[in-house]
Amino acid sequence: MINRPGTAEFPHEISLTIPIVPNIEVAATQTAEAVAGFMEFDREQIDEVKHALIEACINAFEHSNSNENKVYIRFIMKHEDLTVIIQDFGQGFDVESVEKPNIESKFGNSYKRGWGLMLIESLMDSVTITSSPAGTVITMTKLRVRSSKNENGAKEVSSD
Amino acid sequence: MINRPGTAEFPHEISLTIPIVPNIEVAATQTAEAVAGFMEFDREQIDEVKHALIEACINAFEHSNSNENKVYIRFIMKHEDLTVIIQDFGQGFDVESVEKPNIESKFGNSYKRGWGLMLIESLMDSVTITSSPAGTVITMTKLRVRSSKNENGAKEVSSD
Amino acid sequence: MINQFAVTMRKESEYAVIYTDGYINNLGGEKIAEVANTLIGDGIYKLVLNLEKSTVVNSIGISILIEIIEKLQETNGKLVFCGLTKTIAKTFTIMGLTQFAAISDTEELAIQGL
Amino acid sequence: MINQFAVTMRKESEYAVIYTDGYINNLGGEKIAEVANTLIGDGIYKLVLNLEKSTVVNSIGISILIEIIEKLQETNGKLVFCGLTKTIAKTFTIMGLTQFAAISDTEELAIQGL
Ligand SMILES: Nc1ncnc2c1ncn2[C@@H]1O[C@H](COP(=O)(O)OP(=O)(O)O)[C@@H](O)[C@H]1O
Ligand SMILES: Nc1ncnc2c1ncn2[C@@H]1O[C@H](COP(=O)(O)OP(=O)(O)O)[C@@H](O)[C@H]1O
Repeated sequence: MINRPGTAEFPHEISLTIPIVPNIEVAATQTAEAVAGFMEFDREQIDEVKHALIEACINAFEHSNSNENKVYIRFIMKHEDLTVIIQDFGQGFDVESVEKPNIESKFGNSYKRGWGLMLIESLMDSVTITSSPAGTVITMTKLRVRSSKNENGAKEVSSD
Repeated sequence: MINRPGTAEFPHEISLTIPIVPNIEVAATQTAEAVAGFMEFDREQIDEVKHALIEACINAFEHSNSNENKVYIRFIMKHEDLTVIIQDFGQGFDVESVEKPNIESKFGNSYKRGWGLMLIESLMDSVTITSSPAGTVITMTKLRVRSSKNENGAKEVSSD
Repeated sequence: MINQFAVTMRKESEYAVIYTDGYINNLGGEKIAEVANTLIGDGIYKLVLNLEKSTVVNSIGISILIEIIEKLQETNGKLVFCGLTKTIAKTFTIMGLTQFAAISDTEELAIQGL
Repeated sequence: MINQFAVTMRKESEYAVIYTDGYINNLGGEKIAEVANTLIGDGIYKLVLNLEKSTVVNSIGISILIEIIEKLQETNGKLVFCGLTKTIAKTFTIMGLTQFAAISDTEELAIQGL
């Protein structure tokens, strides 16, 4: 419905604030599921947004050391894409110094972690990360690449 | 998990702001579903919260005449209950003057509407409505009445 | 997904079963009413409304269902619901709708109850 | 619901199939590792991990899966995944995990591939 011209004004924004509590990121993914479904993204696109959002949330949970214990999420729906912005007011980190993980080097190494940011970048179409001692903001966008069939208003059958 | 003593601090609050757009209330219910599921409410409790939330949202959509076109929702999770607060900064209404609907009088009457507030009150355990020309706030609470079996930590099997 | 609502129906000589799939809001209610009105126009006054695939409704949608029941009353017709979630059944009961349209557990029982 | 995760398994003489149900986060990953470690301790070095009922994972959970693969390598064992959503399969591929643990479409194919 959202993609039919003239039916509504754009962009639309939904904002969600969650406390830092184990597993609550799943509540955020449910909101993402609804938002992406509202935009008529297909199952795979929805799952990719959900997974990227989970990684951004658990990073804020684990690493931000935020005093207020909150993560701020905004979903910005446009005709062409969905942007999800995840923000914490924690300690931040040096984005440049994060090494790209490599599977070979994980074997024989007790540190198997370090995949979150790389997955976010791979699962979304564009990602920018800004971080400072005042906190971290991840802005990630998923394009709404729709086949011409769907552009014509035909309903998409997506498995659930 | 949330109901096991010592696992997390209470209360937890999730806040969600949605634009006034047809059908977006379903996104809010998805968040409600996750929150109520997180609290281990059963299927029926979850559905009741979802339906009450839908009614509060569509009232704000239809009647608030809000300039900023937004509805603010807060989910406050406590050990004993879930409170959902739905707020708009619209024109408000005179709560006292709303008549309780009656099915008999709807037949033969072209006005079949007027069920929303009554359903909210019936589906939730306690509801307060405050409204003024500055806007409307509905505060509605669902108790977490759990059977003794569940109190003991046994997993509840709820159909989906 | 969220925006999709579908109605289908199965028409027999004396009655019809209407199946919904999705959120019954104003648009969903109107789609059901369209199908019901066509059936009533065709002289079918006994309807089963199977909501098995509709787990979410709103009061605007339900008020359109009341219109359908009213139309059926004018022709001595009957509507029976089946496939309701516990919460939708509770909602219809709270509203008093069940005085005018029964709820059956299964489609077979609903048809028998027409 | 959200907080529930379950692992079950089916043990044959030469291999075992581990079934997960729910969100594979740190806790989910640890539960899988527990079962895998017990099997490895029992001399079963060929494992199928059927994730059909897990549609959501996080990278902490996956890093625990890497630990399991590492343990199996030490004993010349093998792990094959099946029942993955497209997104989970894509995630494993992006990470390069598929070089060390294959993905099969069905459980039967996974067992054949051990
Ligand atoms: N929101 C954040 N606040 C502070 N530091 C962060 C945040 N997100 C990521 N980081 C830093 O970036 C590193 C890499 O993150 P990631 O790739 O997700 O891997 P992992 O979380 O497994 O370490 C983290 O170890 C942490 O030091
Ligand atoms: N958020 C709101 N802002 C302004 N008026 C409201 C709001 N919610 C309810 N109302 C008023 O209360 C009346 C009754 O609402 P309700 O019981 O939900 O029935 P309906 O929405 O079908 O009219 C509405 O018609 C409207 O006048």
